[in-house]
Amino acid sequence: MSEPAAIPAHRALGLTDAEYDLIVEKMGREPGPVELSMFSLMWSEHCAYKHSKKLLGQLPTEGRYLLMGPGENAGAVDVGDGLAVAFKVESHNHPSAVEPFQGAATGVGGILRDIFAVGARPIAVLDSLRFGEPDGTRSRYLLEHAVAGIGHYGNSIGVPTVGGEIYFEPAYEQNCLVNAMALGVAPHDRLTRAAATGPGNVLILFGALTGRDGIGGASVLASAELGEDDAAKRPTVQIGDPFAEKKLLECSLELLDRELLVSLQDLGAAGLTSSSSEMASKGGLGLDIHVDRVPLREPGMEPFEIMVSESQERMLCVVEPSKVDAVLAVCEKWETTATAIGEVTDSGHLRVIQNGAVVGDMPVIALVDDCPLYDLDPVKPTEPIYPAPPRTLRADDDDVQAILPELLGAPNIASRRAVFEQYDWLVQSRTVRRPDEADAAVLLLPDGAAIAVSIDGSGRRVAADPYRGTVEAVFECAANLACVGAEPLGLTNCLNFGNPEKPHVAWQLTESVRGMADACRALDTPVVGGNVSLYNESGGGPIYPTPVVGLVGRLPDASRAGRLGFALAGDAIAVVRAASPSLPGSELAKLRGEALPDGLPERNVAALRGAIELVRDAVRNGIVRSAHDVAEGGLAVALAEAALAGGIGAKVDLAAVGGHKRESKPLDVQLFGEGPGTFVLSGPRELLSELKAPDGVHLTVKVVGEVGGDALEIEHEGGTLAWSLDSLRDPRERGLADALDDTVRLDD
Amino acid sequence: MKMRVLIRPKAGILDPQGQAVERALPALGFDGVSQVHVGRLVELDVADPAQLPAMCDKLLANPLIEDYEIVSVEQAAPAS
Amino acid sequence: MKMRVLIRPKAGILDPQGQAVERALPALGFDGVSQVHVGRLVELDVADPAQLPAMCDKLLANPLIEDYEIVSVEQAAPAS
Amino acid sequence: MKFGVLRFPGTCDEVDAQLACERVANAEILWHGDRDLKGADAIVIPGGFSYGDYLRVGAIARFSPLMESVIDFAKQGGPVLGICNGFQILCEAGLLPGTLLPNSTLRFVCRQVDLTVERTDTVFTNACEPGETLSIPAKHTTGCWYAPKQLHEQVEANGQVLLRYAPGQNFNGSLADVAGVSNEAGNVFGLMPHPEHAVDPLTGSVDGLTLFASIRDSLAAHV
Ligand SMILES: Nc1ncnc2c1ncn2[C@@H]1O[C@H](COP(=O)(O)OP(=O)(O)O)[C@@H](O)[C@H]1O
Ligand SMILES: [Mg+2]
Repeated sequence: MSEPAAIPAHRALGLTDAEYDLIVEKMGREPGPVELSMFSLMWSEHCAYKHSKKLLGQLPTEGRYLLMGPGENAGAVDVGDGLAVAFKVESHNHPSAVEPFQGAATGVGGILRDIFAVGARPIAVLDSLRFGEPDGTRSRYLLEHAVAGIGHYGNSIGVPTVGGEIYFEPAYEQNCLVNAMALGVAPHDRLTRAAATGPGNVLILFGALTGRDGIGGASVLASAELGEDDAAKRPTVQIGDPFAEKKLLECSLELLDRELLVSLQDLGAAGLTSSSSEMASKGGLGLDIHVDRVPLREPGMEPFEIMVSESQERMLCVVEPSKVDAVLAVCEKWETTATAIGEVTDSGHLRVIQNGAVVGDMPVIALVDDCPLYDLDPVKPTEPIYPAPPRTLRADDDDVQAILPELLGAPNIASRRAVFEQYDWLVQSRTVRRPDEADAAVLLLPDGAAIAVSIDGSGRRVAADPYRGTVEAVFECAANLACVGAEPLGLTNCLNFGNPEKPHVAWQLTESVRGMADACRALDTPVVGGNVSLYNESGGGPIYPTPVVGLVGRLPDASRAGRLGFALAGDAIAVVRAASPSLPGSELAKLRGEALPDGLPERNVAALRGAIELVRDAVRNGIVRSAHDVAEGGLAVALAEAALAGGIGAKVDLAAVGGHKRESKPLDVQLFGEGPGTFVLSGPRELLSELKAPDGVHLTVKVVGEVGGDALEIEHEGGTLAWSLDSLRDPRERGLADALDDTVRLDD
Repeated sequence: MKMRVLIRPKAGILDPQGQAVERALPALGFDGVSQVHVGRLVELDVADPAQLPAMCDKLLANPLIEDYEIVSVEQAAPAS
Repeated sequence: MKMRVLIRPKAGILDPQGQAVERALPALGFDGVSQVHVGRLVELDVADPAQLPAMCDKLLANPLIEDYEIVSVEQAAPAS
Repeated sequence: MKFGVLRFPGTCDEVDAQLACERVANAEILWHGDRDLKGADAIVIPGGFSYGDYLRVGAIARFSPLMESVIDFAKQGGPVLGICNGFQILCEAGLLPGTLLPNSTLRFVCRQVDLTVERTDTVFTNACEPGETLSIPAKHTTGCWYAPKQLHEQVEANGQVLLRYAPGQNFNGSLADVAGVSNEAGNVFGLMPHPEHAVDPLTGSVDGLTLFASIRDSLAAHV
C-alpha cells in the first residue's frame, strides 16, 4: 500500500494509535499488511458503528409482528398468510458525491442484495435524496445523475421504485445524501440468516469477478470527511451491473428454494472481509479463505486487495460438501461464476491463505466485536449552527394570494413527476397506489391485503429540534400510512449526520435517536434495522441532521387503499387536527429567508396517535373518498394538492377549521403553518359528519367545506381567496421539471 | 474541422457491455475474440479543436471512469 | 490483432444524443460546434480480422440505421 | 389454448405477462436456452432488459436458441406478440419493420398513455372497438420507432400500424406516432406500451386485456 512514508500505515488507513495498539494486544503481535487492511475496514465507523452502537441500543426492537430484527442483513415482519416482508434503508452518500450515477446505482444494488441475502424477493425500492438548492449547476447535476442511476439499476433489474422523497437545502450543498430503501417478500420458512455453521462446510463465492473496485472504498470513505483530494478516490469508482445482479438474484432465490444453502450473505462495503467475518462471527466459528481461488477480473491482485475489494454483484454462501455440485450447477444455469474459496473451521479464526501460505490469521472476535465503542460528549450548541437561507420568496410577506402558487412551485413542494417518471413503479404487478396517487405506496399481497410503505425525514425540522423533529419524521410516516388505511408493522432508518466527534453533532445524534425511540414506542412499532452514515461534512460544515425513516405497514383490503385526491363534486371536506400549526421552521419561513428556530413546539403525542388511528379507521371503513396529511406548505398546500390530484376544486371555510387552541392565528399561519397531526379528508357528508374524536383525546374533527368546481376557494375572516386549478397546477408541475430539463446526460 | 472522440471505459473498470458482447460472439460462430470493450464515438465539426479536451472533460466523457482519445477524421483510416 | 469498430448513425437518421450534445455545448461556453453525432466504439482483440465485417453486420451494428468503419489500432492516430 | 412466454437473462416482465395471459388462456414460461416451444399456440416476448440491453437493445437476445424456434414459428404464421424489449428483439430479428431509437428526451419514462386502435380486423386487435382508445402504461428508454422513408410508407400502405399514440401522448418521438406495428403477414406484432400491466382494476386500467383476448379469439376462430 502506498502512503506517504511520514504517516504510519494504520493512520493512513483511518485507525487511531490507540486502536492500533489494541489490535496488537488482541493479536499478540503486530498485524501484517493483509491483517491491518482488514482490521482497518472492520474497525471503521461504517462496519463497527464505533460512535453510534451505544445509542442504537435505545431503539425498541420488540414487536408483535417482528420476525427478524437488527443484526441481520435486513429486518423482517409478518404480513400474514405465511408471508414475511423484509426491508432496510442504507446510505450511499459519499460514493454518490464522487460519481452520482454509479454511486446511486450501486447504492440500489447494495440494498437489494441485503434483501435477497435474507431470502426475500425484492418487490420495491424507495429513494431518499438531499441536495443543495436546484438553482446550482452542481446540485442539478447530482440530482439528474443520481435519479438516473437509481432508475437505471431498479428499472433494469425489474424491481419497481414506488416512492421516495427529495429535499433541497443549502446545508446539503457540499454533501448530498443518497439513501435507498428496499422491501422483499418471502415465505416465513425461506427467511435466511447469515451465520456460518458446520465446520467442514464449504464457502462459495458467486457472482461477478473480483477487481480493484472501491479498494478502501465505501468503508474508508464513509469514515473520513471528504477532503479536497476526492479525485484521488476516483480511480476506484464502482460500476453497477444490474444485469449481473438480476442473474445473481434469481440464482440466489433458486438456491434457497432448492434448500441447497446453509447460509447466505451479500458482499457490501468491505467486501469479502466483512461478509466472511460477519458470517463466522454469527456462527461462532472460523473460516479459511484461499484468496488464490477467488476469480479475478484483473491479474496480479494482492491478497489484501482481494480481501477488501468492493466489486459489486457478489454473494457468499455456506454449503454442505455433498451439495456443492448442485449449487455450482444452479449458478451455471444463471451464467453466474461460482467458486469454492474456503471452508468453515472450528478455529474461531479467520485465516487468509495464498497458495498454501497463511498471509492473515485473526481471531474473528477481535475483528468483529473488539473494536472500541466510543461515548459521545453531546453539547447543545449555544450559537445557531446553520446560517439563515437567502430570501427567495418573490411575493410580499402578506400577499397570501401570490404565496400559494409560489410555495407549490418551491423545490421542496413542487411535483416530483419529472423524477418518478424515470422510475418503473409498476413492474411485478403489485402497485395499487402509484406515486402522486396517495401519501404512501401500496403494494398488493397474494391474499388481497396490501403493504404500505413511506419514507421521510425533514432535515430542516430535525436541525431546528433534533428530538421533536425526529418524532415528527416518524409520525409523518405513520400519517402517510394512515392515509391509505395501513397500520405500522416495523420501521427502518438511516441516520445521516456530521462528525460525531464534534459536541454539537453528538448532541444532534443523541437527541435524534432518543426521539426516534420515543416515537416508535408511542406507535408500538419496532425498529427492524437500518444504517448509520456519519462524517457528512466536507467544506461547508455539517449537513442538517437527517434521520431518514422508512415505515412499513399493512392494510387488510387493498381495494380500500386510500387516495389523496378529491374524488366527487358535492363531497364534504373535513379537517382532523391534533396540534396547531406554526410557521417557524416551515417551508414558507425558509422562502422568507428566516433562520431556523431554536426548538419546535411540544406536541401531545397521544393526540397525534389518536388522529392517525381515526384517519386509518375512516379509510379502512370506506367512510372517506380521499385522505391527505398536511405537511410542507401547510393546510393550503395540502388542499391544493388534493384538488390537483383529483382534478376538481374545493370551497373551504378557514374559520370552521378551528383547532383546539381557540384564539385565531394570523392568516399566513392558518394557511401555511406546519406541524404534525393535521389531515384533510373528503367523503359523503352524512358519513364525514359522523366522525368523532375518541373521548379524552385532544383532537378536533370539523367539516370545513365541499368538493367541487375548478377553483380552490378559501374563506377567512377577511374575505375569500380563490385560485383557478390551472394557476396552481402550472407552478407545481414546473417547479422541479424546469431544473431537470436543462441538464444533459449521455448514457452512463 | 471534422473531429472524432473515441471514449472507452478506463482500464480496470468493470465493462459489463464488453463482457456481454464477448460472451455472445462465440455463440454466433465467431471465435478468437477477446478484450472486448464497448465505448462511445462522438463525431463533430469544431471550429477550434483545441477546445476538444475541455469539451470531453466537461460533457462528452466521464473522466472518472472513461478515457478518451481525440482523432481528426483525416487521420482515421477509411471504411473497409 | 487489436481492432476498433466505429459505429455511427447513418446520415439523415434521427440522432437524439447528437442533438442533445449540440444543444448543450454552447451553454457550457463551447461555440462553433456543429454536425455532432454520437455512436458506439467497440474495441476488441481478434485473431482473424477478416471476420470483423461479418461480426458487424450480424451483431455489432444495425445496418438499417448505422454505418460502421473498421480500424486497426495501429492506424488510429493518438490524441493530439 | 396456450401462450408461451419467453424468458431471457435480464427479462423482467415475464411473470406479469404470464399472469396476463392466464386471465384469457393458459401460459407457460419458456427458457431462452431451450429450443422447445412446448406446444405453445402463441408466443409472447415480454419486456425487460434482456442481456442488460447491452450493446444495443435486443441485439444479443435475438440470437438465443429459443429465438430460432420462434422465428420458424413466426415464418409458419404462428402469432407472436413482442412487448417493449420483445418489440425491440423482433425488430432486431428482422421479423418486424423498422427499429427503436432512444427516446427524444434520452430519459427512461414510465407513464400511462392513451393509444388509438387503427385496425380491429387483426389477430391482435379484433377484440377492440373500431377507433377505440386504450389506456396502457409505457416504460422505456429506447422506444422511438423509426423506419427509413420508403419502408415507413410501405408499412403505412400495408396497414401494418395497429396502434398509435393518441394526440399529445407520443413522448418518445416515434415516427408518425407509431406505438405498435405488425409484419406484412399480420401474425407478428410489437408494441412499446405494456398491455400485461393493464389487466387488473386494482393496479390500473384493464385495457390491455383486449390484446390478449384478441389473440385467443383469433386462434379459436381458426380451429
Ligand atoms: N440506525 C439503525 N437502526 C437500527 N439498526 C441499525 C441501524 N444502523 C445499522 N443497524 C443494524 O446494524 C447491522 C449492521 O448494519 P450494516 O453494517 O449496514 O449491515 P450490512 O453490512 O448488511 O449493510 C444491520 O443489521 C443493521 O440493520
Ligand atoms: Mg449485508
